[in-house]
Amino acid sequence: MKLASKKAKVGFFSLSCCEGCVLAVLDLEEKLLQAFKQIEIVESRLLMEKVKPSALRLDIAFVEGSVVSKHDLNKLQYIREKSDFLVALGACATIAGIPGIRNALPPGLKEKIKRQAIKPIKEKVFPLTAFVKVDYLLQGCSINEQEFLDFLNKFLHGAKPRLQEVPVCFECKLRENACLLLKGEACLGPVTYAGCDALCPSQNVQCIGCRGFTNDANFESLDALFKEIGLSRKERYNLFTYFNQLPEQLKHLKGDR
Amino acid sequence: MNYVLSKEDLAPFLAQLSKRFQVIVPAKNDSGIVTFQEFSGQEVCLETERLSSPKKFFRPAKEKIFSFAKKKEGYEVKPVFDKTKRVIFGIRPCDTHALQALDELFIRYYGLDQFYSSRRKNTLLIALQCTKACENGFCQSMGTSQAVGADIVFTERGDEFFVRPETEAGRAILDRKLFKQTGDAEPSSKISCKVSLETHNLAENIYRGFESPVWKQEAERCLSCTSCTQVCPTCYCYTTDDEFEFGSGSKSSRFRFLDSCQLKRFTTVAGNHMFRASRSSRLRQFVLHKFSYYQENHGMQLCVGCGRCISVCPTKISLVEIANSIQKQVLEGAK
Amino acid sequence: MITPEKPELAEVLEVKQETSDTKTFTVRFENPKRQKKFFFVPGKFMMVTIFGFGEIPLSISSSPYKTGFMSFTVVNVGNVTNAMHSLKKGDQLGLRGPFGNGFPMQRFRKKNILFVCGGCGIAPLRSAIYAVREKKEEFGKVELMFGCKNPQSILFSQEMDQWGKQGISVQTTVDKPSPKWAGNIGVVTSLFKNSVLSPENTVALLCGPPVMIHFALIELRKKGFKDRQMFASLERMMQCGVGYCSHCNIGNRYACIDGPIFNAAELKELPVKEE
Amino acid sequence: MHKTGCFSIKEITKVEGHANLNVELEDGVVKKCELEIYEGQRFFEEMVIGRHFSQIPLIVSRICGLCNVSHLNTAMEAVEKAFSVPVSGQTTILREIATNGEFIKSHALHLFFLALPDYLGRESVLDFNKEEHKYVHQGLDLKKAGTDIVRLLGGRIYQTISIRPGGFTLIPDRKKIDKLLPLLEKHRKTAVDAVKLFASFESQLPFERKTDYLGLVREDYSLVDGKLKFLSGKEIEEEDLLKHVEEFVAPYSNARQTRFEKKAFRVGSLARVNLNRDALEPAAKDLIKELGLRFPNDKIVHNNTCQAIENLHLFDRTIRLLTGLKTEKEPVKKIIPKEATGIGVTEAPRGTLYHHYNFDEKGFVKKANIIVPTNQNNNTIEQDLKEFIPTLLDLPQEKANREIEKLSRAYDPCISCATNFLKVKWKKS
Ligand SMILES: Cc1cc2nc3c(=O)[nH]c(=O)nc-3n(C[C@H](O)[C@H](O)[C@H](O)COP(=O)(O)OP(=O)(O)OC[C@H]3O[C@@H](n4cnc5c(N)ncnc54)[C@H](O)[C@@H]3O)c2cc1C
Ligand code: SF4
Ligand code: SF4
Ligand code: SF4
Repeated sequence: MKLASKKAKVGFFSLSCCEGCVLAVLDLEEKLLQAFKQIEIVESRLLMEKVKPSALRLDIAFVEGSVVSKHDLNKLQYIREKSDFLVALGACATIAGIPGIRNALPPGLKEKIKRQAIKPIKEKVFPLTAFVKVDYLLQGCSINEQEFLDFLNKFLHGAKPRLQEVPVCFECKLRENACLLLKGEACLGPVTYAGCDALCPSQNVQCIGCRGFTNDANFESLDALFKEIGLSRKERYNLFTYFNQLPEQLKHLKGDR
Repeated sequence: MNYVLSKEDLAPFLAQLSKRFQVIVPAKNDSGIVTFQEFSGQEVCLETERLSSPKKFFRPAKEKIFSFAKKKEGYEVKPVFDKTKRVIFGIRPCDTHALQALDELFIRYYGLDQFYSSRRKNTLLIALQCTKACENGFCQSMGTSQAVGADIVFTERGDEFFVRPETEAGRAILDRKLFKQTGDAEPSSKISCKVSLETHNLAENIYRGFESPVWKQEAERCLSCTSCTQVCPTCYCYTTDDEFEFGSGSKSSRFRFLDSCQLKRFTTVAGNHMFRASRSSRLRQFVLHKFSYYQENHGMQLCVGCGRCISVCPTKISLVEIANSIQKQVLEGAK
Repeated sequence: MITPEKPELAEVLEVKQETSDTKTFTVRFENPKRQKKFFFVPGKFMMVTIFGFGEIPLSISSSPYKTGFMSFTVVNVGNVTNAMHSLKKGDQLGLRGPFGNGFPMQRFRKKNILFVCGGCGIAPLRSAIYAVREKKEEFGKVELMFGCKNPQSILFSQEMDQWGKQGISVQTTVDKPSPKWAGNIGVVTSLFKNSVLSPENTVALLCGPPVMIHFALIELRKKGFKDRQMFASLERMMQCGVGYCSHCNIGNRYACIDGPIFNAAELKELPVKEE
Repeated sequence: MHKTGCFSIKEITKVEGHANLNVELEDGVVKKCELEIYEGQRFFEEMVIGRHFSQIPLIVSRICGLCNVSHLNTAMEAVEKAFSVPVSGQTTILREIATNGEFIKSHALHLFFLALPDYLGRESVLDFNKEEHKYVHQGLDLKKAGTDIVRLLGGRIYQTISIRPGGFTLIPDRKKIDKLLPLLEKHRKTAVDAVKLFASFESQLPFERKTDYLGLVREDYSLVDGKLKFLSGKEIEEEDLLKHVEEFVAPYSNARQTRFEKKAFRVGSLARVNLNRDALEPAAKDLIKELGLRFPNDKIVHNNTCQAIENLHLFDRTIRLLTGLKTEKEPVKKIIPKEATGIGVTEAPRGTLYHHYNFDEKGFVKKANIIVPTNQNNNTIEQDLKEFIPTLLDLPQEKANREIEKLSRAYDPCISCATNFLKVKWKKS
């Protein structure tokens, strides 16, 4: 994976989503211009009219959005085929995020949606990992620009970036915030991957899990804690399924809406 | 000779110091908790309750330790030392003991950790004795309720401080205009902690409880959130990683990051093999490292009884309760 | 100022592709004086820096009697090892060490030696094998039992042929055979029945994945090996090599300074299998 | 271009979202002109059902990356109105400032990165020559001013954090505001240049069509509240919008369209300036006069000019608001839910935005309805194209396509927003 001298060919793709993540990348502004010295954007519908002929193969593809239709799926598979390295960008692409709320709708509403849809859609919304091999995940809604830059920098040097598997509380403590749980407010920090610099708790707002649940989450314990704090079953269900699919361990929260 | 300083004169004293030093004081941050921060005229907080320690000035969360530059003749490896001249005001006795424990490992044990010792050497400590017990502290049990190794020791007495310089360097920064000499005896700084830990034969007893069911029971609640290790003034475990400078061809640096034994990742090696995959084993590692392993290796406790890990745990797991109940079990079992 | 964390410059003398994912790097310190003073006991490891990518522990796989260089046998598993695999002759890397206790080779004198290893675990043992071969007269009979995933991943197969000729009994086994494979199939413990060494006067040196070590110790005990006769090299996460970072903590011991070699009696005392 | 036949433009680029255009011509007359929005439908209106009111603003702000603050504001207004929670004066001002920031950012992005290449005859910003490269920096400067404002108040540029129903969870301190002000002063000049630049493109897209305009009207051109008004004179209550504006679904598109009294209307910058021209900041008004621009105006190219004008206006207004601002710590208002209905209407960068929710007694959503600007403009774009395409018959197809895209792009359509909702009222034959 040595890129060294050649410019890396980069593509940005959006499946169904708000496109905030690619916009967040654009917000790197000067730093992005600097990175442009090392990369060549060869495909981006938001930025240019025509795909560059050199885009037949990509060194790295950034894909945001989730797969909601056959069209999205075809596009994703096409991107995977022509890219050496595929990065899922943002909550929609990594954990199905907000669009994934649809998956848990009661059957009646689901039917309604199906009936309403003009173009064929999939019954459920899926993150990219459900269909293709994803080489790296940049989590968050929206992504953290600094994390993007760090990743890109590592990648351009030929390093294999590793996911840092720590919970939000880790970074929250480093920022010396007063813990919301201790104040009696619900927070998903203990079960959510960090990397955001504990952005929400640092602004006195609960973590809502936009970076996905950790592989080491103790849902039962946190749920018990929320109950103690005074959250109703429905509120707890709401919170745990804000961005994420309801974990197996919390099946008991499910109920009629 | 000892001195007194009126509380009103504290700010002028610190302001004076900040001309020559980076002065660190305890003060409330945006989210209302007391943290150690650079002095810029803000109100110094003398509350005993304190969730953050001055650890970050000795073991920062992210610390650059080397810079690597590729030159024609080859790589240039330069260590990066923090040589900031610093004064930390208001460090509590437990935290001074915490530094002693770290000194043991990083200065006296294997070799000299220059990065740590450079910070240590360039920092003057002004300790503030506790006159009121904090919520979860158990320094009395741990024998850490009196400051050690500080350059100056302050004790509150009404609206003034009783000041006892301990070192030459400490004495040298006392301003003669603000500090008045006194022949008084030092005011008592005896407190009575609400929490107490049985420490007789602690290291051995608790290790004998290695297989105790208590670990599992307690760990069921544990969120593996790492808060306990983050706030602990002696938790020093770290990870290193290299990073390239952005946009530069080959310049890179090595960083040291504070890590936590409560993470699965902490013991994961190639092949995805984890040596402490279960929550209970990780919780046990934390407690045993504090009470048992360090004692065996270094002859001192790694826990200084500050009680922060108890205060900060969202699920109210207390290492004191764990240790007490295990000791009880072990001793009863031995009968 | 010397700090225990400071990597010293070294250069790559030779790179040899062993298998599809494994290479052996022969390196030496750039500073000739440093190289001259450098000596180690088999089983010790170095902290190896690939500048910009990071630092990892690697066992020395060359002979302790060859003083002009040392070698590492490295599997490409992640970031740093991947970067290391792109090094060429003449490239620079950083070295610290040697660290760890190493095998107590003097205590093995006059004894038979049984080497048991799996996969890349052969790296530290190779160094011990060289040491034994070099001073043949000091040791008794030597057997090597080596388990691998498949025939393609067998390391040092040419060298093993040589060792065989020099009187070391070499036996290999694979989990998944190829059509052409004529040797043993199964885990490494399935070779133990072939051993001719009597347990009383033999020491066993083990290195490999945790499961392999676990079962090998059980089987060897069954054969009559005493705990003090069995030495295993443990792999643990390591960041510093000098007992600072605490990643390799096993009970109150550190794999980096008290290990990585522990005898089975010590292993029994330690919470090795914490789960 | 053939007088008779079909053509489509696949994946209109440089707009936010995915859309095709399908056209059928017969003897020089447009028989069919369909903006086919094929971006996957996202069903936010259904997804919020059963969700707690506290989550609504944050869920719906994910409708669109470009205008998340607007969606947030509108949803918050709906929630706060439903549960009768008046917010403090400081909150109102801070929200307006955040909205201004988002407008500046959104307009700058569209003007310099998506629209400008059209007017300079380039395929994309990446193809700008040395001379034109300065525009990239101008665009970035303006965008930076906008993003810095949003970041200061919201804690993040996209999907802001501290703007919550009931107030702000973190009030920016004065020091940070003082740091921001000089930056705004500095880039204000760029905003002036931008107006001049985009006003000069009039001849590039001379198309003009008389139609109606809708927007919020207030004496000082506020974007977060005001009265809903059509240029043709009709004023409507927020609650009654749906009585006057009819929503329908075109069978070929994943997005809804809207009509007012059976006619298409425009929303967005052009509509707002047409309606509020007298309420602009003095500098903006003077510049309009200096450039000889006249409003009301029906040239769609001036939607872009108006974006630039709005930016200048917003710079001045934001600087004024920030300079006088004394920030005080205040807690977020506690909201106690009840069974209620709430409606929020604000201006988003692309036009009027409308959110409507029904809550049950515990504050969980029972029903939701959201109308976004692009839905309102879609019908107008089609109407425009029906008139516009016949004027292009002399051009080769490729050039004609470009002109068509140029016109659609001038509207700054945001398709992500538009596809979040879908109500099918048509029957399959
Ligand atoms: C004493 C000792 C001797 C070793 N000798 C050899 C050897 O001779 N040849 C060889 O190929 N490998 C050896 N290893 C293993 C080698 O250190 C790891 O494969 C290497 O660190 C992986 O680094 P990476 O950056 O390439 O992988 P990463 O990208 O970091 O990740 C790959 C995997 O390796 C694990 N890992 C990462 N860093 C370390 C570390 N410092 N220690 C242990 N595991 C780690 C990770 O948890 C992960 O599961 C030895 C390890 C130890 C402790
Ligand atoms: S506020 Fe949330 S993220 Fe921070 S420590 Fe508490 S639980 Fe963890
Ligand atoms: S603070 Fe409590 S919940 Fe968190 S890791 Fe420590 S013991 Fe577990
Ligand atoms: S283990 Fe807990 S009580 Fe002991 S020093 Fe650490 S934080 Fe304080």
